Amino acid sequence: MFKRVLVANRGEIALRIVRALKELGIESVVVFSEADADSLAVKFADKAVCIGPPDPSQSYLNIQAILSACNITGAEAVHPGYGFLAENPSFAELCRDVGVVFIGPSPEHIEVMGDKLRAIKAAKEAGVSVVPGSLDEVESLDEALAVANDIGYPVMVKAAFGGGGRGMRLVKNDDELERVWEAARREAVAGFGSAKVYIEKFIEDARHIEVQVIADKYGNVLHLGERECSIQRRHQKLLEEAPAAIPNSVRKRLWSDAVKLAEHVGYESAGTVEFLVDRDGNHYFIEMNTRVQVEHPVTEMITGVDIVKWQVMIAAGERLPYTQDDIKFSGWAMEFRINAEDPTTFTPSPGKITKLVFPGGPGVRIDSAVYEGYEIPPYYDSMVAKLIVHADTRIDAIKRGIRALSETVIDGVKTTVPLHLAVLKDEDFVNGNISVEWLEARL
Amino acid sequence: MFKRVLVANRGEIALRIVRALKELGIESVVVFSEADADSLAVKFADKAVCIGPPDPSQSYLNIQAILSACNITGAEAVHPGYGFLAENPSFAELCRDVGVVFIGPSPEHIEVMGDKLRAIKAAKEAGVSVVPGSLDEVESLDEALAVANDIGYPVMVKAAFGGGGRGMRLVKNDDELERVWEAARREAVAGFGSAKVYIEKFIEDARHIEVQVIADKYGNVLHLGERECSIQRRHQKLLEEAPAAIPNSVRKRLWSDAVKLAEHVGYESAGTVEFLVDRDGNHYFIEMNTRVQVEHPVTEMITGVDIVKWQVMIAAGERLPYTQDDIKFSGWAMEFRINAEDPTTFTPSPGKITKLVFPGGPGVRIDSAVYEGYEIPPYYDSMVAKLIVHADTRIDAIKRGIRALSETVIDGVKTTVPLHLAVLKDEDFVNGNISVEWLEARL
Amino acid sequence: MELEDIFRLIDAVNSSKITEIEIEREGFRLKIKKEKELVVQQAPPQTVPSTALPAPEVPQIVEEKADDTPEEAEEEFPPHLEVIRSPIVGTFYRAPSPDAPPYVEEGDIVEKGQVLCIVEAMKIMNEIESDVKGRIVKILVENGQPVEYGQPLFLIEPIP
Amino acid sequence: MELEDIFRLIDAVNSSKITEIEIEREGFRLKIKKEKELVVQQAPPQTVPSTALPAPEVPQIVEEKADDTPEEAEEEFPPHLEVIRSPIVGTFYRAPSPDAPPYVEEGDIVEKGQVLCIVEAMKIMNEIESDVKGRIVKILVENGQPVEYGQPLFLIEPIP
Repeated sequence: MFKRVLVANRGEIALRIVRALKELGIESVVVFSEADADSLAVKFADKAVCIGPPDPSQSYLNIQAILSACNITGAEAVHPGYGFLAENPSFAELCRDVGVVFIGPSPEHIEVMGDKLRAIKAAKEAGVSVVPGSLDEVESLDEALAVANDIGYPVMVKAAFGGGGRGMRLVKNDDELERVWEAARREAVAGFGSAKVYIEKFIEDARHIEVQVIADKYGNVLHLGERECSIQRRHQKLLEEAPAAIPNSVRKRLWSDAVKLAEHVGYESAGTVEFLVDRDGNHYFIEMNTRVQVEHPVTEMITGVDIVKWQVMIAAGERLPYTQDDIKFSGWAMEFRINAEDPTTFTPSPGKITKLVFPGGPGVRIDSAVYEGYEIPPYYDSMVAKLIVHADTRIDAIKRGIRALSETVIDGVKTTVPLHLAVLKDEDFVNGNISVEWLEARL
Repeated sequence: MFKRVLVANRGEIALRIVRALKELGIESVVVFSEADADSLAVKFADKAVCIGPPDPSQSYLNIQAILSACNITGAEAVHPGYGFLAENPSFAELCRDVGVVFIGPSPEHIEVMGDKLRAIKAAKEAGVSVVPGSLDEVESLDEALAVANDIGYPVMVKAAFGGGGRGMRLVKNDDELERVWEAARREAVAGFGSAKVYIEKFIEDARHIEVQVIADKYGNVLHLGERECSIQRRHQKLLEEAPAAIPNSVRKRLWSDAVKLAEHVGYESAGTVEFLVDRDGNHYFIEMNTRVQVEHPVTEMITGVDIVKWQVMIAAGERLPYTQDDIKFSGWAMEFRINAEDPTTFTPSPGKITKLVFPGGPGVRIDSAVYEGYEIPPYYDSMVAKLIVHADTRIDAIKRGIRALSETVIDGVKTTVPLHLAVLKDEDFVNGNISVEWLEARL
Repeated sequence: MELEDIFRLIDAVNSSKITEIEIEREGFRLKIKKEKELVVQQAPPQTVPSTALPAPEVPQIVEEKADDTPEEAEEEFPPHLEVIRSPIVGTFYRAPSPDAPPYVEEGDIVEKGQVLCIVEAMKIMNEIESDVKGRIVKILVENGQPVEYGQPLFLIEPIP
Repeated sequence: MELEDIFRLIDAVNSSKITEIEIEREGFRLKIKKEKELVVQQAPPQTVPSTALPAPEVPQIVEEKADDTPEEAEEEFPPHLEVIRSPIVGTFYRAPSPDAPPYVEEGDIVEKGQVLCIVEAMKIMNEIESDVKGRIVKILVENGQPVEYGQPLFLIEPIP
């Protein structure tokens, strides 16, 4: 096992990783920008190293500074969290080159899954159901029109290196496609450094459901069940649950396809295979994330498996002690992302937290790196806390969520708490009549 | 089900009950003394009624004020929590008389178990192993000497209406017994209103292990496993765990005896059957508590059963939906009572909490009614929070406990946090070599 | 104001629990602030799933700074008035029986020890007496309303 | 208000817990603000079960009020001195190679742009130059020690 691990992230996920390291008896080193000197991850880590100014490009994305921090602190491995360098294959490769263990999959896996077209090809090869579409780069407008007419409108034009809800456009007919074609390619270059785009059928009223997989270095691949992530705003997840309220037959197809893909590519570490599920229960692979997800706690709550600890242990060469049958699912969990933003306009609301009371009691988990008096810096994402609840059934989880949200006090900044309460009290949500478009249509 | 329930308590247990009521969709009414106007239970309840000045005898023990508060708010039932009126049979009876449901067992059960001699008799009748001793009131010194010599020194002289660690004296020989005899009787009158005392053999190096039982109005009695409560100071529990690190054969005897006693007396609601367990694994009934225990969360963590909700539902006439086989035990839980007191001298340390950061992350539960800026009133007990951790195994729970305690920040008052950390790092504790005398011997 | 005075003010603020002072001259304006306190607004009653998603409204948490929220608005009675409070939890009655006239009306002069009302608790009628001789300025509770311990019932202007 | 007065005000604010002052003249207006700070002491390194129960000691949480804990003691350099900080994370070397003499010693006069030391990061030697002409008052880091971003390395007294 490692003696010392460096955490190359900030906020709640940095603290989450520090907690896992402490429980594993591993010394934690947290790197931080000048804007994060007061964060709890910095306070609670065994060691903390300032690596640069607030601007992420000079701190959390500064590969040289982070590897140098590994070097001067003697950290043997680095956990990248999510965002920042977590899915940067060059970083993973550089780590390997300088002899620091990257806690995650191999650079090759990150690279394949980072290119959506290569990911789709891998999925198809593995026998996983994918979204009907070009399945390959579309290089000209003529080709685009041909593909679109073949699969039928509406279609999505997607950047090959996009993902996570960014770099895609919905197109309803030939006229629209002609109009947006060049812009889509220009945006792909600007946003992701490559003009490669492809075309997929747009799945209407789809739900976004993903499967957590975990694999060790010895070919053992397990899934930890699925997560429902359809409650989104501007393609950003806001509320997630596990399990998803879907028929068992669909659930099992998702599980099996996720494991098939991970096995096919020889994946290792934790990863997430994302699917769209249409009204009829058909499922389509869309992408695979090669890192820990923001929403990993809901899976931890229903399985009892500590995903972050297992990322570390797998990277250290440990063997998964479970077989698939050992993974038992118990109860229902929901995660509410509490962001510092206006609940109606969604503009970020950084500032000082003047009063803070988190909920507690049975079935409530808080993952947060803020405290009363903390100044939320304006340089990074606006998430201040994840509130996770767990109960026996979905309706009990909803009731517990309402209870916990209604006793959450965060003054000084506006938050998404009222939005979550409104969602939990909505009949469609309670009945599970949701899709990725549901929330925005209701706002 | 009830529409509105009154909570006749304060602090964390009042908030615990409010949370259960909210999740059950029941309106909560919290009564409070003038010293508790700022408590979270008062803030989060649907309704709050001030019932008197800080002195408990004029507020939380003021039966007339509490029943009057039920009356003016239309509360149909009252939850007494623990302490105060929770084990007062007259209060339970008066509730019945005025048509308010007392959430707990019948006045008769409270009365039997409140008189330790009647409780021991009931246990003996039920075939439950009891501590060798007089088993009945000892009225004279001669009789006392005879009993003591019969069972052998050391012995305990106990007040029949004592309990919870109060009203008992350890006696090692005839001389000591002669010396303390009158004083013990006088103290019994002064402390518990009755000179009735009895004599029990003193069990050396005993562990205090208790079994949670729960029974509905229809004769269904279940146990929810045992709790280890040997980490005590001045007979007050400080750290509890579930399960206990004892052989399965002992565990099963405890479970079976606890259920036997509850069935024998026709118990209903939640209750706790307390045993001493000696070095050889022999167990002896000592008393039964007819209320929710401070340490109930550890049982909730390993069973997933919400004990407080079930107290309410049983009082409303619901039937337990479980059989004993449905109760599954999962993992290991520990509770740390964080008291506002000097960790070396144990003198209470009331005052203002100037900085507060509770731990979070996986497997951590906080039951507390305080917040940053809260002024701990000097009138009541000194507990400010219960920190509960849950993990797969005992050693994982210890590691998680160390992690969570070390990220707990409570400034402005002294707390027992350092003491808990010292216990968790002690070899004897880690190896389970503990007894009720262990902690005090180490201090 | 002299600079010396300002230094004295700085010292005063520094060594106290005061967190903010503002002074303005001529028209004169002074503001002194002390540490913030918790303001948690009563949670709205929990109702079960409604039919439509309301435009996310009314955060149940007060967004404003704590400072200007009087924690106990009820307490802001003019200092020269005597407040008669309920010594028990119960139901407030202005008359000894439903058909009897009220003990007192606003404007009445009452003697010290004179009965002002009844607070009924658990079928026991508790007569509440005036602490002072004076004129009833305001009756603060409606007949038949529940009252809690310490709740103000009457405002009386003492008469020597 | 004279410049001297402003400096005295700056000193006063700087050396106290005051976080904000506003002054306006003529009509006169003054505002002084203080804010609280978080104090969380670094948790002691977790060591695994020791053999004996220590008399419960050293609470790992600071019990005192937040106020008197300077959050960054290192920052308290005399204001007239120039602080040369590390622009990167790395290892501090006083000389270009192990057997070469140090670039500078305390007491040396250096020119603006003169190399003071090397900070090595990932095998790259980064020469750190002086921002000013002046005298080296103090070298704050030992040769071969790791330094973080922004860490003070040298104190220099500028010379005009």
